[in-house]
Amino acid sequence: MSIQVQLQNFAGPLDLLLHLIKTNEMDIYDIQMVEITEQYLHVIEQMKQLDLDVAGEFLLMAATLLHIKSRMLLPVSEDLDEEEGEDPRAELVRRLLEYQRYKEVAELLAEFPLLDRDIYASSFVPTELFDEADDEVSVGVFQLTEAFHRILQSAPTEVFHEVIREQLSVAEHVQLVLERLTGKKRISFREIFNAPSKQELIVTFLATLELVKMRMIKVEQANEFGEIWLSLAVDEDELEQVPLQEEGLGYA
Amino acid sequence: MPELRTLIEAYIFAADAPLTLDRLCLLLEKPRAEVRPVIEQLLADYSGEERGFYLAEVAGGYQFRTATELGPWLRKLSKDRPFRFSQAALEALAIIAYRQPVTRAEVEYLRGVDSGGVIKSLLEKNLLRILGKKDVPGRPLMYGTSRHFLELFGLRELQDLPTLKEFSALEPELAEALPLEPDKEGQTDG
Amino acid sequence: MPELRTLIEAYIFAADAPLTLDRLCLLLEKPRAEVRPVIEQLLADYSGEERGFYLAEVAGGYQFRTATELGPWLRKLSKDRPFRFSQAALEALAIIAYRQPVTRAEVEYLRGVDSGGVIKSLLEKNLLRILGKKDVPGRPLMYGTSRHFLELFGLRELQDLPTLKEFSALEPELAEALPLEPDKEGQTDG
Repeated sequence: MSIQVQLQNFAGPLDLLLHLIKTNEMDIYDIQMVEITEQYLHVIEQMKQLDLDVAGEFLLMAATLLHIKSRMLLPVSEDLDEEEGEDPRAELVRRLLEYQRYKEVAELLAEFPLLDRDIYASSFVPTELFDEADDEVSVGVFQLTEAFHRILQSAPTEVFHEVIREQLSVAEHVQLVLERLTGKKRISFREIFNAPSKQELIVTFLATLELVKMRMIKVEQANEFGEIWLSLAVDEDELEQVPLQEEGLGYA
Repeated sequence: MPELRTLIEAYIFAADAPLTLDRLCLLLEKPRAEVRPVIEQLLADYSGEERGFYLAEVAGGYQFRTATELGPWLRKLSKDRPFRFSQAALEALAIIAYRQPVTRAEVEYLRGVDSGGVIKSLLEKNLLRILGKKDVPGRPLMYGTSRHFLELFGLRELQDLPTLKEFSALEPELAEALPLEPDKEGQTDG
Repeated sequence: MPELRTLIEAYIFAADAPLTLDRLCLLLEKPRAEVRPVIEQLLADYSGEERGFYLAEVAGGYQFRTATELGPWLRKLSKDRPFRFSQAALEALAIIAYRQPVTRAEVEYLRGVDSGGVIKSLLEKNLLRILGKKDVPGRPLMYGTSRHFLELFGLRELQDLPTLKEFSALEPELAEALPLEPDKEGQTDG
């Protein structure tokens, strides 16, 4: 018997199995494993021949079906304990029944009249309510996480957080920047950032920011787009007191 | 001060989501005992006549809505193709609605399919909310439906969902392990 | 087919801008001579009573609107609308929630913009608390989220915030791109 079905019409292997059981008019409590397994594998084989990707879940179910089928061929011995003596199909039947309930409800939900599709609510917004900023959104935990996720993707932080922890230390670079500035009147931004790698660059930049925050160095620019100059803002003998732990800098 | 009835009607009309009784009482600075009878009267008034819209009880609040039977005509208002949920989305939504709080793994076990993408898109559509983490190893996230879910499907509360067909349990333990009633806790907010 | 009056009422109610007579005639597939008298009747009906909203002739069309004199009361609707954040506030809150204790400078570094105003408004909304001063020169304030923040987002504790790993796991393509540990949630089976 050949049943023309296409995998993509099914929401998953349980859906496909239910369909096969129904079209074969089988009793769900007494699934004919040999027949069902054969048909199930046939559908999957068809898909493969059409060069379509068969999702892992469908293959996993195929394995489960074969396993159950083989277990049913074993003679049932009476001295088996209760659990092993259970019908090999029981777990599958439970899942199918349970899945069927939600599938039915899902079908009912599909027929529900939906707001803004079948039903409309008033859309008039009184001008009195306009004074609130237009871009305000209603948020939940998901939106909060999403916002943070977005920020991390656009900011370079993810890169240097890993880098700092594992390879490059901001504290070390604070020291390096200071050393390069020591004894010099000033040094150009470009020179200080003449770093070999992107990571190095970021950490140097962070170190520079830290030093500015700590008011250890000055950053000056004579005119817009002009050269940026860094110089020490403290006496050279004060340099000993720089906090050099990563924790102190908050990057640990 | 306008009449209470006028004001209530205006608040419900102008709000961008169903207004709850509590919120109305807060806005009006009146006790429930005074506000509720007026709403009851409004509900009755709008249900009597054949009108284009009526006062609906939805998502724990009140909202003016067009009558369901007008849907086919009203659809002409929008040029877009009518929106449809995929079967996968509806299955996941159904499972989460009835079983909340529920983890992604539980949804996937019941559906037999990876459901991460579906859950994410339901979260993005504001139909789900995160209810915290489950107290089991790995502390997976627990999901429930949002107030917006009720609003979209025109449900007053979760109990208005269609009843699940009786699951003729083969084994009593299973029925116990799976609480089948929608969880009241899931309703609190959206 | 519903009554013409019902349908006209519903169309005007559901449209997101004033509906012109021409557009109505098109939707209803009726001549102006048939539609106009019904609108006249509706206009009269809604003007008679004291109601929360009425049928207004505006911008060459028709629209249900709240009465102007109710403005001062309706303004309250926007005032205590719960749970609304600007994009800026949401971003700052997200950074503080995930990175606490965190200084204003760190928030600004991540966002790339001045965040003083946003942090101030979050403090006023009671969503943040000051966790002390950071032990660096200048001793900047460190911020964290408050108990009220947890309540507002329905979280029992901060650990209930989804980790970014869990978040990425909902997005299959992304999960592949990131070096994630095997997802325990996804493996549950039979």
